[in-house]
Amino acid sequence: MRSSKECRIAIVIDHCEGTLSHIFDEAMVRYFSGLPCVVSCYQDDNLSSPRRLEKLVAKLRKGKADRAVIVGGSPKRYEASFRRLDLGTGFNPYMFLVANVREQAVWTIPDVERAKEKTKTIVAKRIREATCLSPIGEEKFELSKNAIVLGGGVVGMRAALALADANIQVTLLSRAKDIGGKAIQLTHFYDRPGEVSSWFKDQVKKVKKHPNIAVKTSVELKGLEGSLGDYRVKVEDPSGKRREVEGSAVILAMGNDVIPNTEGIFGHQRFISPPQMEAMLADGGKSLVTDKERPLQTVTFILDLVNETIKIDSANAIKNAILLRENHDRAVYVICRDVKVSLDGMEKQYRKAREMGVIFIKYDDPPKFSLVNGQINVEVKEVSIQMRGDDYSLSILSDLVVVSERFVPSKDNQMLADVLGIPLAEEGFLMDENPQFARVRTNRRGVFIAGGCRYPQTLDESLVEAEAAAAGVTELLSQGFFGYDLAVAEIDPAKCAACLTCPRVCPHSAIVVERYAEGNVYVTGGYEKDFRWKAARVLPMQCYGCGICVSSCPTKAITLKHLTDDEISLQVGV
Amino acid sequence: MVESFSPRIVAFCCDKSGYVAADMVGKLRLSLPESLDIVRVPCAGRIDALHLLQALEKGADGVLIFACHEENCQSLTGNIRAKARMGYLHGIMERIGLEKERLDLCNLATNNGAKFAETVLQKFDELKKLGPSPVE
Amino acid sequence: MIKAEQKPVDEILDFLKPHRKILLAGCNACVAVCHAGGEKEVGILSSALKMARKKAGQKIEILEDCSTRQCEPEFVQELKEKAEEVEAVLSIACGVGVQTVARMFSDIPVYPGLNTTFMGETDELGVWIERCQACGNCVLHVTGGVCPVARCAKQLLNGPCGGSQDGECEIGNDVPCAWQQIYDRLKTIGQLHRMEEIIPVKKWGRESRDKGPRTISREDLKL
Amino acid sequence: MIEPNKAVTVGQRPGVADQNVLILGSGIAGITTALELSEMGISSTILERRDRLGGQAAVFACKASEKCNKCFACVVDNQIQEVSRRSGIRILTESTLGKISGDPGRFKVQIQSGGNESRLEASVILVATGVDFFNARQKPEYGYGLFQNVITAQDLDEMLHAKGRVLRPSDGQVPSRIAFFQCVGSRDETIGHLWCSKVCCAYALRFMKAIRHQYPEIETSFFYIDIQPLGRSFESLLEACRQDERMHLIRSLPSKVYGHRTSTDLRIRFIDPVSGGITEEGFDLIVLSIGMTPREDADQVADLLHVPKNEEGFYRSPPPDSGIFVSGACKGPRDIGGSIIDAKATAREIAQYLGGV
Amino acid sequence: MKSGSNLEKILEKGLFAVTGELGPPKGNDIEVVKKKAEFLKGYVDAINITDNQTAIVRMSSIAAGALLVQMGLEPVIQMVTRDRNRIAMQSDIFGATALGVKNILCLTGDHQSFGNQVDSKNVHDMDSIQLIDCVRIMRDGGTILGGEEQIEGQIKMFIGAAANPFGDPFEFRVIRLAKKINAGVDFIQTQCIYDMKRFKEWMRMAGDMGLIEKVHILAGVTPLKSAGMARYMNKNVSGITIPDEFINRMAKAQKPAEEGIKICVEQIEELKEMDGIHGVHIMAIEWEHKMGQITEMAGLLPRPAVS
Repeated sequence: MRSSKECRIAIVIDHCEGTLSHIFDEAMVRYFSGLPCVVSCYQDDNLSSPRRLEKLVAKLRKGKADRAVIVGGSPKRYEASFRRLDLGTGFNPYMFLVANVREQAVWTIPDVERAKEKTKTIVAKRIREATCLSPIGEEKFELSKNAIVLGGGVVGMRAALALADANIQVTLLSRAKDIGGKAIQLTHFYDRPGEVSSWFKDQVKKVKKHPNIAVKTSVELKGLEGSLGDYRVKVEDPSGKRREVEGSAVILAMGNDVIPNTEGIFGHQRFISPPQMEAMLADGGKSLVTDKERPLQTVTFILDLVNETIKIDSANAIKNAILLRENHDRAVYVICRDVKVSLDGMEKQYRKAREMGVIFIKYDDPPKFSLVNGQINVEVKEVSIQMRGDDYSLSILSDLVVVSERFVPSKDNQMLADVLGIPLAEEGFLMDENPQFARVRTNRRGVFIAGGCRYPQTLDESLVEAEAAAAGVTELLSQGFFGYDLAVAEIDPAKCAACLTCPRVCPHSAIVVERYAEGNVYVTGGYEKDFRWKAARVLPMQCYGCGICVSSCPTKAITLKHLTDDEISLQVGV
Repeated sequence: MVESFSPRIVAFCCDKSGYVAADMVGKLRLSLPESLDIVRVPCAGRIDALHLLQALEKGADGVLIFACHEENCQSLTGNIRAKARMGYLHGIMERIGLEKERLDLCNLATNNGAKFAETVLQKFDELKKLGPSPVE
Repeated sequence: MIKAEQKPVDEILDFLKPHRKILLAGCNACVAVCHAGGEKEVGILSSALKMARKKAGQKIEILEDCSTRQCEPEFVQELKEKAEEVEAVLSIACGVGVQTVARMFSDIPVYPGLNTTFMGETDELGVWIERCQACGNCVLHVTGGVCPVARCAKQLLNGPCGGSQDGECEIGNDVPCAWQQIYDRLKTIGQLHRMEEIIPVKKWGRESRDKGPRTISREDLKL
Repeated sequence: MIEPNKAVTVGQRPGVADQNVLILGSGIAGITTALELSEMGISSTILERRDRLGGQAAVFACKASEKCNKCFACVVDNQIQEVSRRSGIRILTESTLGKISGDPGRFKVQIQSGGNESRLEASVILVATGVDFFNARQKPEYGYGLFQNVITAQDLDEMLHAKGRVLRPSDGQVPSRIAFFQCVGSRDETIGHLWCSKVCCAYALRFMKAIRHQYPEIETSFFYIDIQPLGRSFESLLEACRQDERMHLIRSLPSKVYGHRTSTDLRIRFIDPVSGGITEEGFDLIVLSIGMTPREDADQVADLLHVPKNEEGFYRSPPPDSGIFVSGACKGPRDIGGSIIDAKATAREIAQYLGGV
Repeated sequence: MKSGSNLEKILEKGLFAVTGELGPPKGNDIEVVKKKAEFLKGYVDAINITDNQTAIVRMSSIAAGALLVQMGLEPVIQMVTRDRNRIAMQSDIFGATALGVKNILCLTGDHQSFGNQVDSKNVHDMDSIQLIDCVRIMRDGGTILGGEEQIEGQIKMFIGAAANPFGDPFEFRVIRLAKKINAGVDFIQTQCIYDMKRFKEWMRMAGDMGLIEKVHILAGVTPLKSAGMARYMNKNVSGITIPDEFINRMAKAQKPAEEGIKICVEQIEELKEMDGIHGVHIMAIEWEHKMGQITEMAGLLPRPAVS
């Protein structure tokens, strides 16, 4: 804490449209001006309006102050605008504090006199705290307009197209031999007429034809490192040659895998998976016959045995049930725990299916299956027509039973989570659904996720996520540079014991420990610029300024520039 | 005289939830005890065990940490770390004869203004019964 | 790294009872890495001690300092003028630090704040596991990189004993059987023959603690 | 969710500076689009009918129990504060849209705000007018408006948001038995609402979990047709509700509510799946999980801006070169998270349409 | 002849040996030793005397052994490497042989945390295999460890060791037996057997490695007193797994004690037929009075007198 002689504080009083005028009478203003190191005191009616801020800037530039304490409402009201003011060389716009007397004194303490007392204590504390403010600069670095999209499925393709249209150079990496992913098995949209495959082919054509997109297929993901503006993906193509792909930002769209349910009776050839049903429908139902050409008359869809809270199987089951009734006149049963109608237009589809004779059966205890001379006997207790206690159950002799596959995270998720420091949810999908990240953002700046690798969803929902992720990347790269303020953590190499606590606790993987940190730029404690010392280093552009590393560091080697430990201790001092 | 004793509470408020809820208490014009000191930190994970003890040492009768709800933290683990540090300090406080109730944590979100005021008032009464801090 | 754990604060208060002014000296090396004695812990312990004493009615004044490494006389020397002002020193470095301070400031009592426990490896942040007993004559080449002296409850050289079951030592509480790990390691690196030969009786008296306190001296360095 | 510590110096970008996007509605979709556009250096003007920002979701209460239950209500709160601080976004409250002339890219818009009129030029108009909640009075058999202790989910939200407590409107006491009726105004042929509002099962279960956490002794019942999942965290939420012995998930909808104005023992009759017969139960608070319906003034805005509508009356995306865009719940019921990512996608389309990206 | 002990003579003659076990008192009451010895007299060829079993402080094994020698019985003293360093162990061996003890069982010993001296420091200066090697050097080489100094006198010891076929890693257990044989062990007493299938597998593997001819293997058995004891041993005693079949039989039996003895006798019958088993070691700790009944029912009597 520098000696208080050097700092010259300007008090700026905001009457917040007159609501605080009764507090800021002459006695109060005289008290403020009398506080230590206060050199000037300005009053204003409404500091949140840009016009009045210009007037204040003029006064401050003429004044002798090098820091300010704003007395008024919540810091949220002033911070964004005040930090962008140009207050001349002697006055760094970050060197100000806000005494929130409105929310913490005037509005919460009815009695005016005691509210005034409280205002005085709050301002006095801020003055004490202001002595240890330090200037914070802003930095900018060029961002090349290129991005990497991992995963060549529908989501990856849509994201690549969206980025390419915003003239960002995209490298689309896909593990499969050709782009397209699993959605190619879909034959019909469930709510819009028209074949999926035609829409699908034109998507693939657009991606392959687009000048801004470089497609690399059948590549195995080996590693991913770097930070915003400098992400490097290591891939290995079939010949074993390793290559590195550069990009300023990354979109993870590796989709999810499926595990068919084939043990026990489910291995029987009369049990098929939803994609097989799509394929059967795609060739006009020619294969809907047994080997002895007898038509497979009754088809039963079994839902909610696995992936109970994922809507994909339910939507496809209802769509295929309608097609089976409409074009192939088969008897169709749908057995599920809850019919999932929370998709656009699905309620109407559900009613249409029932009108066409599809029988929906809802269960609480899962159905049992047995083989009865070549047919599958499905025994299930319908919830609405019998009491839970009854022991008899409906039995449906079906020729074909469609059982849904289990949706599991793709195998790259674990590796990426370890490499990037992105948390996995319990089932292993990327990023728990934390509202602060609004589904597409991750805790690593510049890395976005969309589609099945986050959570398996229907085609439309995944495509919107793809576009939202593309929007995130476009935002970052649209300005051509990334500007950030240095309200971040900084590590003093002399005190760092390289104990690796900070890179482990940092939620944004913004701290690296290099063997010999070439070119570590350290400005604290008078150490010269270039420092060869094995220590941890904070990447300023990745740091969110949360300060977890500062409070975890055992040797107090890290300071948080905009809220040092001394500032907190002074705030605590009553 | 216990009536005139109004316990001094230091509230460390996470800027993403606690502090905004404190502002909301003002907007709702709910009253808060005068002896409440609000300290603004960027994240509950920023609060060092040292600061919590310093607050108690400098005569605060009670210390409250207002952190985001779990799984709703911008820094992923900020609130969980604050809770873990509080547990560690409870161990030390017990050994030096300080009641555990003098250090507490409350999870809330930006729009939990009512909960903020209720928690502070509840702690205020609890500390009134507990009496001034023995470290006085 | 040397790993240590803080003594319960009430025990520390017991042996600090007679003193009104002390120096609390931390160390920013090994004990900082295991979050027991670094500068942060100095602040926490100091605050806790002051509060306890204030509560008990006998205020205590604590000077705080944290040396880079308390096993180096030069760094301990930096504590000199503070040590002269105080009645006692509470050192929360490892056992070595406490004794260096005791040797250099021989006229005042020096108390340990930590229990130095072992030399260990970091399992995860906040969890450290014993790995080495400093027996002076390493057998790791014979046991595939897993030390029976430090990690087997009976320090056997021809394990495992009869009590090893499902990879766990007979003493339970999730202690893995070192010799099961040695067996697995040797099997994977194809050196199982090392476990078939009898390892002769260890020469404890030659290099390990049993021959008495040891010193290492390098002729090329000490002039 | 605008990333903190990012450069707040978002200057206007050359070539796009004079482009201005007019956003109708300051719900979560409108605000998010405005913020995303400002990140890309495009300024916008938000037109809001009410005197406050945030639309329907602004008064949603936080539904956390021992951990966050992902209702996104706090995110709306953050976005509202962020948008009022961000320069480059002009906000006109208590104002409505007058006449519109000009062609795509050069719209001239006339705005009435509180009596006086103003004119505005906009290159793009974004319709983010959101939805209305179903007026539960249209289902008289549930007695909303008749019995004080029958409230809608919106009332419960406002009560929790303002007071942080659940109280019976009739006597202000904490209830002991609460019932949640699902699909009120959704999936209902009698009033022609043949759609599922997607969010009601999720918010009702979150309410129950939050209330059970705050008042451990309250009994709660959940009357539903089919439980509709929403988002990934729904699986653990549903699992927790099924295991909670004081939460009864009953797969049938009650026919009628019997009681008098201030009765704290409202009787309902329903077919109980366990016993199979008609059973009657008493509750002292009944919450109607009301669904979403298109805004009543949806038709005027649609005709004014030639926005096409689907059968249910929600908007469909207009042709891409029309200079008119639609985003958020006005396109169909969706949750706050859904509106946010839809708004991000629309913001990117607008930026691309303006060609300045 | 290695030590000329009765046990050695019987085994060398290829007769089926029977050894018992006696737990010395937790004090110096000689009568306890005498009473237990009387129960075993005539039913066994040699009597094991435990050495602070499960780390519980008891009379020293050598002292009790000497008492047995006075009574004309043949002790097998046990020595755990947990409690003594190499100096104490070698001097104790001098003493034991001087007092007429001719058989020794070299054991590692249970961890002190099982016993009533939990805070004690364990020694483990040597482990069981190194102890076998040491006794062999003293007997055949006539010198103490380190090889130079000649022993004043002759060390006549019949060396034994334990083996636990039920410990992990299972494949290694036979290799460990081989190591003990290379170290110079003469006879092996196994851990008490309940999982017969796994024991047979162990014996087969030992046979494949040609170990059966190189050492006398005595199979260990312990009669179960009650279902509770069975469950306790299964869970807490290290290295013992009792199949559910036995636990259920004990639980169903009206008189569990009788059932326990019946099971033990069945096991002994089965062990007698197995080739490579040169005897049985009956550990009836605190049930010494049943030895007569067990050996009688198993047809092991009368014990042969060999000169």
